[in-house]
Amino acid sequence: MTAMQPAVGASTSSDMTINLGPQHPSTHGVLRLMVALDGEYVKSCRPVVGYLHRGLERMMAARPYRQSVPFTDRLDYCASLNSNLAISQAIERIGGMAVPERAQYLRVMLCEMNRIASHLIFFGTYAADIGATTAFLYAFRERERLLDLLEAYTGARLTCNWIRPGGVASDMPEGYAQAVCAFLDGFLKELDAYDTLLTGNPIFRVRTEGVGIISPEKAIAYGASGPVLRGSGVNIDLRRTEPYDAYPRTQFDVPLRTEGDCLARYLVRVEEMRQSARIIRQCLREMPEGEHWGKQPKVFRPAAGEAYSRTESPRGELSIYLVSDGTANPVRVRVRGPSFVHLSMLPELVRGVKVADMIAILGSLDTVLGEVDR
Amino acid sequence: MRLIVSFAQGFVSILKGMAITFLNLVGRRKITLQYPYQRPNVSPRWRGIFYLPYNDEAGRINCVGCTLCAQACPTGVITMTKMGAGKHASVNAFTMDLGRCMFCNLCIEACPFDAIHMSTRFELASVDRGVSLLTIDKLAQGGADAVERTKRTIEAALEQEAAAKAAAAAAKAQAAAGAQAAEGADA
Amino acid sequence: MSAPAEAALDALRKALGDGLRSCALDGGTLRLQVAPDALHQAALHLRDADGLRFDYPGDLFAWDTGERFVVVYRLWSTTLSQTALLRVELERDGAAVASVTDIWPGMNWHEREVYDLYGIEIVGHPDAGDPTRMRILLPKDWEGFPFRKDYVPVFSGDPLHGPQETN
Amino acid sequence: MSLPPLRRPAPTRTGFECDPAFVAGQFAAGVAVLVAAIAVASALPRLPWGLVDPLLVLIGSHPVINALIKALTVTVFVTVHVIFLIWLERKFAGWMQARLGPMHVGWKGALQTIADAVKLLMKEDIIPTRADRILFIAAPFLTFMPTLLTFMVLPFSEKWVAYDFPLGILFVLAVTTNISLGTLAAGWGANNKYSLLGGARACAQVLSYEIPMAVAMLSVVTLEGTMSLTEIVKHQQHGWNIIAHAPVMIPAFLIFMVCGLAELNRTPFDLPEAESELVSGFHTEYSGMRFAFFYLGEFAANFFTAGLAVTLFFGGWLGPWLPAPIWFGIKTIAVVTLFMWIKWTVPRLRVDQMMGFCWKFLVPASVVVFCATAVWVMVAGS
Repeated sequence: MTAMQPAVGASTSSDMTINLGPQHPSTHGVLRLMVALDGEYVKSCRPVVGYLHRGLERMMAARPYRQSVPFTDRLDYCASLNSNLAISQAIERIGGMAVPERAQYLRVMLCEMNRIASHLIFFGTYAADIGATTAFLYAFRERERLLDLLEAYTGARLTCNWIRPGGVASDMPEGYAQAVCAFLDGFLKELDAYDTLLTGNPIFRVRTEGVGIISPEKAIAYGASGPVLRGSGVNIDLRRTEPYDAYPRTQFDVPLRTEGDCLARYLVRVEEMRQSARIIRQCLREMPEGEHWGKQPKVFRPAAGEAYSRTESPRGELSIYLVSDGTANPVRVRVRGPSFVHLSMLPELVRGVKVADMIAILGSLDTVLGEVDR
Repeated sequence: MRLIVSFAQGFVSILKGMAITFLNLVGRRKITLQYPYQRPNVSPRWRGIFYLPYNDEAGRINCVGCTLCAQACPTGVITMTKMGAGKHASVNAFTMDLGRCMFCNLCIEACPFDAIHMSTRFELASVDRGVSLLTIDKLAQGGADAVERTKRTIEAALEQEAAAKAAAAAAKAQAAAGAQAAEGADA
Repeated sequence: MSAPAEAALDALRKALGDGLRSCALDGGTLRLQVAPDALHQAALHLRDADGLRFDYPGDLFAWDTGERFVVVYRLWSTTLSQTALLRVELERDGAAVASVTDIWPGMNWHEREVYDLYGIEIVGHPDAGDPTRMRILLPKDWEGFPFRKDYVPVFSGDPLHGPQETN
Repeated sequence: MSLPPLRRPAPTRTGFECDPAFVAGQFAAGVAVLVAAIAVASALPRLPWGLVDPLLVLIGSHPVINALIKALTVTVFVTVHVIFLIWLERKFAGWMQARLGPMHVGWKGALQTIADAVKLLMKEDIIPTRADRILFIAAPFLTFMPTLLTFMVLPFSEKWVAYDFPLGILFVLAVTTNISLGTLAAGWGANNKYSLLGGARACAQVLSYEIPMAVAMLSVVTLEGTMSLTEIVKHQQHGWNIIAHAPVMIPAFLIFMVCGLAELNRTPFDLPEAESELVSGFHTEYSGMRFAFFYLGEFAANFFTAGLAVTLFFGGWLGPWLPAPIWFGIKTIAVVTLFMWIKWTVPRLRVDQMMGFCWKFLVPASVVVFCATAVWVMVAGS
């Protein structure tokens, strides 16, 4: 009789291993999850990444410093300007460049615009993950307007490559401030409508409340960052704790939730969009006249040494570590993407939950595979 | 009681959501762009396909073949061969392999002669890899004709320069000969 | 640097002895270099000692100087708001380093990546000893470690399949 | 041996250019079809129909032929109206999402569904190698047939009903339960894990929601004292159920609607085909015409459930001025639109929440409504 009893945790005949991905509607890119299911319950999950591995770190290390900026566009393609900022800061630190004040404000404005665009993607795809298709399209409608604005400034919609070591590639076009303000007015109104449509929806609430809880201790031990960390009640925002560029001169609240569940992470992101709008307005108002581009050495050969920058990308801590040996090319460019870390938490988070919850948890981590695989 | 209240709240919030979708159904302007028939107005800063602007006054494309753009390119898209020399220099081959291009704008910023631009043309997809290899005939504003005219302008300028140089040399030689003669006379 | 932090560092110096190669505060960043065998002990001390509490695993990566591998652990203290860079230098032959996954679970995938790209063995990692499970970014049957300086890509002959045949 | 050239010459046209001549031709063809249709329609009354009529009466009186004609009519009706419903759904979803929906084929994309049907017909018919062939092939028909059968008792007007079954509601309940058989067969037969999960979910869902739905329908039966659908409509001459007996019928209608959504696998109960989890649920492996049959069944069931709601609560074909079947059509399409409206607004439930909602809330609620109806009948009757 005992021989028939399966050991606890061992696979039984009712187990089923399914592959979610690499082609699957909910994996947001080429991610593969090998999931062992017991009926509707997840017994274990092993993410398989690397389908998008391009060796970007090595490619950047094989080129002069300033040429590595366009590669960072391809890291987190939903928020390319934030990646541009991270590498630019690292290069500025290793080469000792100064950034003019106006450029700092322009950078912050661009990054926050991109943060809104990125969070809108999260909003839309998360709604689609939970099953609400209409909210998805509404979010993309607003994002489209925002991308038009980015296009008017930088000439590209996704891979902007406009924040460079030493400043910003160009100043704003004429009448840009008014256009951005007009967008923000409409956007905040739309955001309230989305709140009514999705946040207030009881079905959305029961699907996300109490699902995928990350305790603050676990979030820290795993190195979670950004909205995932702040959704767990840890008040760490690098724009505050290690301020850079014009952030020390802007006022904004850091949204914080203590529940640590999917809903908390969602609400943090939605509130961050409002705060980003606030920061953009302040930037436009307080931006001083001046240069958008600092003084730059013609040949860039930083002294041997190391430098790193930590920035708050929409997904969390995006940091770049540069190692120089005094030549024109870096020895090592290390990109620490928040999505990579968040995805590594997934197996622990989804153990024992239902398939549908697994999708909700994966969506709430908001990973971008371009950054995971690099 | 609590159950009924929360149920009623949930019911009302679903109705609110339905009101929003209904308002979008009847009231909002639709945002679809029927693409092949309607085309978006992209911003003038759009980073689309490249071209080498043709300077009508000078009768040539601006490029002098200094390879600054090729050096600035992170992916080695640009190759060129120089034509002419000194002040009268241009390129007779300028090839961009768009299959590797990131449209990062670095080449345009690197150019001190305003010789390479990006246009607002954005439909770059094709079923043929060969199409992404842009030769100078496709890149120059005005096509092969512009390239031909540039070549003629440069050649003419070079000839002129050579002639001027020859004339100067001849004059110099003459002057030298004259001086020699004078010297000889002196002697 | 606060007094408890100084005390904790002194304790670390005492505990590791020769194992602690260098320890300096540089512009608000604590830079430490330890011997490979002292790594795990140092990491545990950095996390648990009062006054330090580097509880946040920032990053873990390596690079190849040509002569040896350098592995850097970038740690952060949520209480001190301070960064520590813990550095280990490894000889190229049989490079191995102790796993810190048991200290910071967030280092798990970073360690897999270090193995994947540099071939540095991670002793004590949950997936250690099984290359197919340690590989993370590259296909599980990939040969060689592409971020090493002496790595020579083998061209499979088919441009659609990249340097190596994969599945 | 010479190698083929590596690069083909660049095409002279992209193929994306809008050719005015082509568009004009399309337009002209559309106008021609329209003109021809008008001509045929105007010629129809002038044809010698009198000759055909006795023949029709003769063959129509034969029971087998009569049944065949009715069956054919129902099938043709279902197929045709599904084409319309799919277009409506796509347009409705599009407009709701600030899009335009299908626009290219026909006027505002009106012929899009036909184009899709033609495309599906011409697609390769794929049967997975390790599928259970018999179940796999039978499943689409197993889901479609019960829906088709239910149309037999649906009264479009007093006369327009294929079979005026005195136990209509019982028949409907008996037949619709069989739909889950088809979805389960599809889920099992395809030998795909997503399909299996989807099929299991579908079966559990449909069987569970049958119960509150049946109880909600039974409260109407209690009210009217008959199970015949035509009789139920006739009893509403002096006021629709939902208005005349509002205190009990509005809750019954809400329960019916929720269960209807679940039976139809529509959001928030679209778990069997939950796209973000199970790709496409029980019909993941289906393609071509077999897939079309699932769609056909789904939209036919959509129309039927709406029609049943209209019959039970909104006075069926009753209405002033317009002919009865038109009234029935208008009301039914309105309810179908309501289904679509809900579908495109709300997210999806989780499987345990879906089951919990049914057993912990809907079943007790429907029983309460049923008892309340009995009391109401006693009070109103006295």
